[in-house]
Amino acid sequence: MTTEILLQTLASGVLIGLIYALVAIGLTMIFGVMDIVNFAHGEFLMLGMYSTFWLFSLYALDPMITLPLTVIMLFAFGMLLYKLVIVRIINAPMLSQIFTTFGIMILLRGVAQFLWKPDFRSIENSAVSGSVKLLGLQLGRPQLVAGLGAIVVTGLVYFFLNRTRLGAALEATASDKEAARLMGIDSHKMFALAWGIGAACAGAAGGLLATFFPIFPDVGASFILLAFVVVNLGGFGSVSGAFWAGILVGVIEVMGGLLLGPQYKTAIVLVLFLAVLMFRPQGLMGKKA
Amino acid sequence: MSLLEVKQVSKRFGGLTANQDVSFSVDAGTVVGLIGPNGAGKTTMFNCVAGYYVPSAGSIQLDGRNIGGLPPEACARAGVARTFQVARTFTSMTACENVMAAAMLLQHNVAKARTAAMGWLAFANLQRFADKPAASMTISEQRRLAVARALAIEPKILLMDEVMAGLNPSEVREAVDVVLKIRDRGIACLIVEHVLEGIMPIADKIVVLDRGVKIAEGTPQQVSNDPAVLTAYLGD
Amino acid sequence: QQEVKIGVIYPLTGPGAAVGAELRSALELAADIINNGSPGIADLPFSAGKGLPNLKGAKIKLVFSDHQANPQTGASEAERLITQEKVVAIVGAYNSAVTATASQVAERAGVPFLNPESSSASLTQRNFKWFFRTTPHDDLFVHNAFEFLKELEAKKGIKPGVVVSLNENGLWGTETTKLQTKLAPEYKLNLAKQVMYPAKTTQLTSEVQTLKAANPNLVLQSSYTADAILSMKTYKELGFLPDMILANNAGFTDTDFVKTLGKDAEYVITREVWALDLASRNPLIKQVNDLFNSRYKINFTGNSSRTFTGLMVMADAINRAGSTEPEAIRKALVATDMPGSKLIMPWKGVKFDATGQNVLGQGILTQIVDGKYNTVWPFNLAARDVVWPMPKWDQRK
Amino acid sequence: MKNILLSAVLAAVALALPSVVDASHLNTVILVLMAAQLGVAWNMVGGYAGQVSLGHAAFYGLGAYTSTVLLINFGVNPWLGVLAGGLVAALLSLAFGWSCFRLKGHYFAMATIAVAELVQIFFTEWEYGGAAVGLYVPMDKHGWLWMNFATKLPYYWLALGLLLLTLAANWWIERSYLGYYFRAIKDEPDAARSIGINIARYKQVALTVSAFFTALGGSLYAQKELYIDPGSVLSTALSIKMALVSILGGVGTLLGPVVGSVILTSIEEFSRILFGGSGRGTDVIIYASLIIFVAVFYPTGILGWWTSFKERRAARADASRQIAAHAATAQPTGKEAV
Amino acid sequence: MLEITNLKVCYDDVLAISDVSLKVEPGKIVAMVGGNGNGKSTTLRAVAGLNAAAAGSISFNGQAIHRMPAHKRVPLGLSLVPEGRRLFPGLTVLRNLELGAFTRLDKHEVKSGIAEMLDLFPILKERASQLAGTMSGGEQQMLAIARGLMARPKLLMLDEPSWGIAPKFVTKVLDVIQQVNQTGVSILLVEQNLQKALGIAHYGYVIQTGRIVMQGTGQELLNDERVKKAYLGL
Ligand SMILES: Nc1ncnc2c1ncn2[C@@H]1O[C@H](COP(=O)(O)OP(=O)(O)OP(=O)(O)O)[C@@H](O)[C@H]1O
Ligand SMILES: Nc1ncnc2c1ncn2[C@@H]1O[C@H](COP(=O)(O)OP(=O)(O)OP(=O)(O)O)[C@@H](O)[C@H]1O
Ligand SMILES: CC(C)C[C@H](N)C(=O)O
Ligand SMILES: [Mg+2]
Ligand SMILES: [Mg+2]
Repeated sequence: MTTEILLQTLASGVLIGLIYALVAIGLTMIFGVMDIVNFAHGEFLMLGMYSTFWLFSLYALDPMITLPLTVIMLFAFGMLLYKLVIVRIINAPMLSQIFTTFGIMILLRGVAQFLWKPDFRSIENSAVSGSVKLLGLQLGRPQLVAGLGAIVVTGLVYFFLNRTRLGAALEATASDKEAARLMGIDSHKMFALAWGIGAACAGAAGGLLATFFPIFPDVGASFILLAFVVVNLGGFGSVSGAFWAGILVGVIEVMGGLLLGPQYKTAIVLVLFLAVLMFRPQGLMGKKA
Repeated sequence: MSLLEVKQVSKRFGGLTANQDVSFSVDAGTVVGLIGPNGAGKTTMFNCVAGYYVPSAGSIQLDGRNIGGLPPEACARAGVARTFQVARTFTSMTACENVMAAAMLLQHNVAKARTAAMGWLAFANLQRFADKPAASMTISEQRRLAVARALAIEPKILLMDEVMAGLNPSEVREAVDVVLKIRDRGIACLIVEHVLEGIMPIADKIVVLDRGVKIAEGTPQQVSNDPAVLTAYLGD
Repeated sequence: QQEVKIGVIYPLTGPGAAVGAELRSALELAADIINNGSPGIADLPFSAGKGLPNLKGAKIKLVFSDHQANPQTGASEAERLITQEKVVAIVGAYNSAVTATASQVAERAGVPFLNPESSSASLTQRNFKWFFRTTPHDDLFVHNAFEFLKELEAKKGIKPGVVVSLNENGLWGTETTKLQTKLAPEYKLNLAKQVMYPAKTTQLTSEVQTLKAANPNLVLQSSYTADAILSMKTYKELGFLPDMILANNAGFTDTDFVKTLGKDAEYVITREVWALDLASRNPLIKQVNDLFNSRYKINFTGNSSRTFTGLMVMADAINRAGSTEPEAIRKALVATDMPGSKLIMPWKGVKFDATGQNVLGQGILTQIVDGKYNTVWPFNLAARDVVWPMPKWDQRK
Repeated sequence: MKNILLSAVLAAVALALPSVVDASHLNTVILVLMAAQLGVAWNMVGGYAGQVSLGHAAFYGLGAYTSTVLLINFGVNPWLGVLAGGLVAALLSLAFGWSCFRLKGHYFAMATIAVAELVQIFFTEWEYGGAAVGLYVPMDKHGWLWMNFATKLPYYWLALGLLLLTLAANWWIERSYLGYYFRAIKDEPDAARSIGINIARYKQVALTVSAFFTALGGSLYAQKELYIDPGSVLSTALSIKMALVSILGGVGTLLGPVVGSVILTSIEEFSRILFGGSGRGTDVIIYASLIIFVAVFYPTGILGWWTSFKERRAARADASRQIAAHAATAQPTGKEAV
Repeated sequence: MLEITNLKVCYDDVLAISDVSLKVEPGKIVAMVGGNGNGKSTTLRAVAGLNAAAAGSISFNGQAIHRMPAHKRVPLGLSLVPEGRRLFPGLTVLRNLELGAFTRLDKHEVKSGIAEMLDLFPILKERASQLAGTMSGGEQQMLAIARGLMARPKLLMLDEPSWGIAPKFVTKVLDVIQQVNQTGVSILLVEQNLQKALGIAHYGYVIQTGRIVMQGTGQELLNDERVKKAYLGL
């Protein structure tokens, strides 16, 4: 095995890891603020992909142009979902919360199939197709752009949470919604915001992913397990944790697949994940319970 | 030898030392108060004795047996019972079942546990709630239930953290009576408390902590006249 | 007028739904032809549109059911179709795992089960009395592929060189891998590396790097749709291109494969059981496909054409039985001897052996050129010559 | 009295059922019973002890695989195989508990998914167990001795018997000290430790018993459907279904999973039967909408809702009585300025 | 300034307070006392908007507020230091204080407000960057009061501020309350330390099983025989 292949694989691992990170950030965000695990997160991703696809195929708008649009649409969708459904389960037991989002997951898949048929779609020849040589490595341009996008979005979310007033309010709501209301913070607005941002992150990931991944109603299923692992590994609710864990998982998956055999790549990630939790039950960067 | 011997116990959280070389003892069947300003390390000490923290240094012995560093359930089996600041009731159970769960430490037989539990409910004057869901009891009733539950493991010593906070003076008096009744059954009590009216009149001994260090120990009389205690805690 | 109910069990929702939709269309077309005829396609059985003549023109009625790619659901649906819908026979179920459980219910109930498109070899190794399969299975397909390579060398002097395989790690990919391992030495192939991967994967980087490291001339590949598309994109991204990709149907023959990848799908060779360009030898193929296309705006695929054929064979057997008695239908199926000229498949015909396997079936190989599947093997059926090696990524127009 | 009457009615229905429904409906009933049994088994650890496992398919699959591998490769009688499956699953539950029980809440739930996923990967690769190709249970040996039948009726009795056995075990646990310990651990783990409950040990007990019974369900599946592969007996969807059944009916109640199974299985079967053939995913949409509806509006499940409905009615009456009493005795009374 | 009339509040279906009427005049300290579980906290929570009023009305500076959501009452000048502190345990002391000023529009003055608080409670200064959740009970109580003051309220409601506080600090806390009051902030105080609370209160109410049963100036109530007997155990 040559160094070149190792480096090349490492680079690919980092790039796919960034996408995992982006999907996971939305998930961890919703969890952090509301303590709800969103099983439908992969479907948000799917919606982001379809939105990009339809804008591309109906209006010939390039995915790079429509990315902000997709992000806004998913943001609105997340808020709407909160207002229609999630708002009713804020105080429900964890189990019924899990099953509400689980139901939403199945529902969105069904609706996607109903509206758009189960066909596999994809976007060809977008502005970012092709690949580039960088430092002697061959990297897919869509992947590269997606990776950069993931870094930018993560940075924005991180900045928002840690440097803005609204971010502080979001964190306050996350830790005690009643106390937050006593500070004059509208907790429903904050929750809706969390769902909005969470969905928007998934939407961004979907928009970026659509340039190089097939689009179909069940596509979320491929990503959700890894997203869960990433969120868990990073620590539920930790945005920076999800970011680093995403990259870690991407790299481990790809390198592990290369060195130990691709059929075991998921197993390697899962074993690593369980091993980390043995020593840090709260995840790599999670706060102690 | 004393029932509970705390020797040179220290507990550090990262750089912060919450307890520093604290030693004291509790004799069987006595009431000992643990007081001190906020952040003095009382709750920390309490948690070390009850097994919720592992002391960074020092030893804790109950009846000559080392219990320092044992997990909470092992401490409970050794004879240390405790209450929590928030009542931590088993909300899916009735009052009686709450106490039965504790009584089962001594025998797994459900019928026998029920008999024992009814006894402790009567002791805490809660018989009428026996078959009511514990969640429906008021906060102060739940606190009393927690005492009954703690006693049901028939401990040698009962640890209570601020059980009298938020009680008005006449309620404090009732609580004091309960403590005395417990002591009269031969169970020692170690009480962390800021409500001095609740602890001073009944304590056989008071231990005062300040910034993690023991600054005084003695009868309530001695302690309340100790100048160090006055400046650090009681105020003038 | 009498109605003959046939149960059809397919993945109409869930992971297999995309294929399920195509199969459903093929079944509807077949039923419509049987019941209402197909003027102008005289050679097709039932083209007169009089229903089943031996049953006084009884029409067939399809009872659709959805197994969601879940074996237990497949079994329940079979049970329901038999006892409640009182179907006289069952056709299904695409996914081999579901075919396994659903046919088991039919076997116990004594109802004929015809399987047009599941490829797991094990299905006909169960000594079932009521199970019939019209399609060739993986064993034959792997033989076909290796036979092709052998002939290629013999006739055109093209040596396969270093061979690697990339197969999904489910039932199908695993069986295929095993067969390839077993047969490669017999065909004196240098099978340097066998890579398996989970079909639901999000990336194939490590797989492709592993292949690349072996520096192969030929990749044997078995993938479903999403992963087939993903693999092609990854090949291109990482600049990997062997001289030949010899794929194993499924994802590579899905309508969406060419639609999605466009020129990046070019020159892939895939095993098939059907191709439009075979029409020159068998006019039925084009005629029926035109009918299909005018109705559903898609062409047949290997899957939908096989399903179409399956229902035709079943209808033929019921007709010959002249009865809806299960045993009579079973006997008719056993006695089936349909000539290739009555099929839309490039097969010699349909005739079942003792295990219920059609022995006259055959696979072909097609190569994608100009967005179409062109038959390249068997050489006597070939519509084009094999393009070898594949042009490099950057040398395509 | 009411209970005896109810039991008598249920027993009569159970006995009469096979003679009034056809094989397909009987099959649906069997599915209901099997799902109920899994729900009851899951409920022991997920409901009573409050440890939300989303990885129970691992035990189910282990049960199915153990009995089948033993039967195929060693000709071991399925009755023994079923038992062996239960024991193997119980063994696995030790590793499962060891790796997951130090985690809490969502961390625990996610880790259980990971463990089950690993088990699935293992069976996908395990040559001896048929790998991804799966295993066929031979049909040649029939009858009660080989737990293999051409008709549905015996499976009905098997499923019913297994459900009753599991219910009985659950009933016994609920009433013994274990039931008290499980609920204490679920309600307030710290308080449970303070009264001497070794929560790690009792969580493990709950899991092991639950794993054992789940595995029995898995073996029954293998004997009924006669074909198993990793996708059908080890999938996460299956784990989720076990939990879902309990939640719909009411977690931590004896009969909740049974109620849940009746509801869920009916929704599942009927929405698919009525709309599945259309191929547009309508059945899935209906199924999902109903899950969301129940989860949102009956968060404690149907049984939970029913009991709390009755309790609240009683409490309301109680409270008004108390307030009236208070008002009468309160001293000093009336608003008066001093 | 605050006027509650015939207020009734339920938790689910259970009645918690049945009939509470009280008034807080501008610039005054008003104490509410009563035994455990009699509805003191519920009353304060209803004023803050955490519990809905089932009947009756609450008006603040002449404006009816009982239908307004909690977060909209804060900018009007209502601030509650809740029972059990309810800090944001995962955030630092400083961030907790900043959040206290969430609705304030005079952003630049918030900084000096924080400095003021740190002077008022020196213990908080020492621990400005510690996570609130790891502080001792008493330290947390100080922070809760300081956070409540950060909103610059016109009416500050305190629910058992001396809960868990060392005797020396109880006096200090009550001093702070009086100081705050002297700056013109009205106070509604719920406290079990009857003598001290009624000692500093201008006016007081006694609540029992969800209704106001007595009222008067702090001294009047302290001297009342029934109060002495029922609550002071004298
Ligand atoms: N888990 C922890 N991590 C870091 N510091 C801690 C932790 N627990 C307690 N401390 C610190 O240790 C010191 C002692 O705390 P402790 O809770 O024992 O005080 P206390 O005497 O019980 O005070 P109070 O009377 O206010 O309850 C405090 O300064 C507190 O901030
Ligand atoms: N969250 C709740 N759910 C149901 N009932 C409640 C809740 N909180 C309080 N109650 C009930 O409302 C009544 C009044 O409670 P409240 O907390 O207002 O009393 P309090 O006077 O503040 O008592 P304390 O001195 O214990 O703080 C009590 O009977 C209590 O049991
Ligand atoms: C088209 C195929 C390769 C899939 C096959 N029908 C199976 O699942 O067995
Ligand atoms: Mg403390
Ligand atoms: Mg209160």
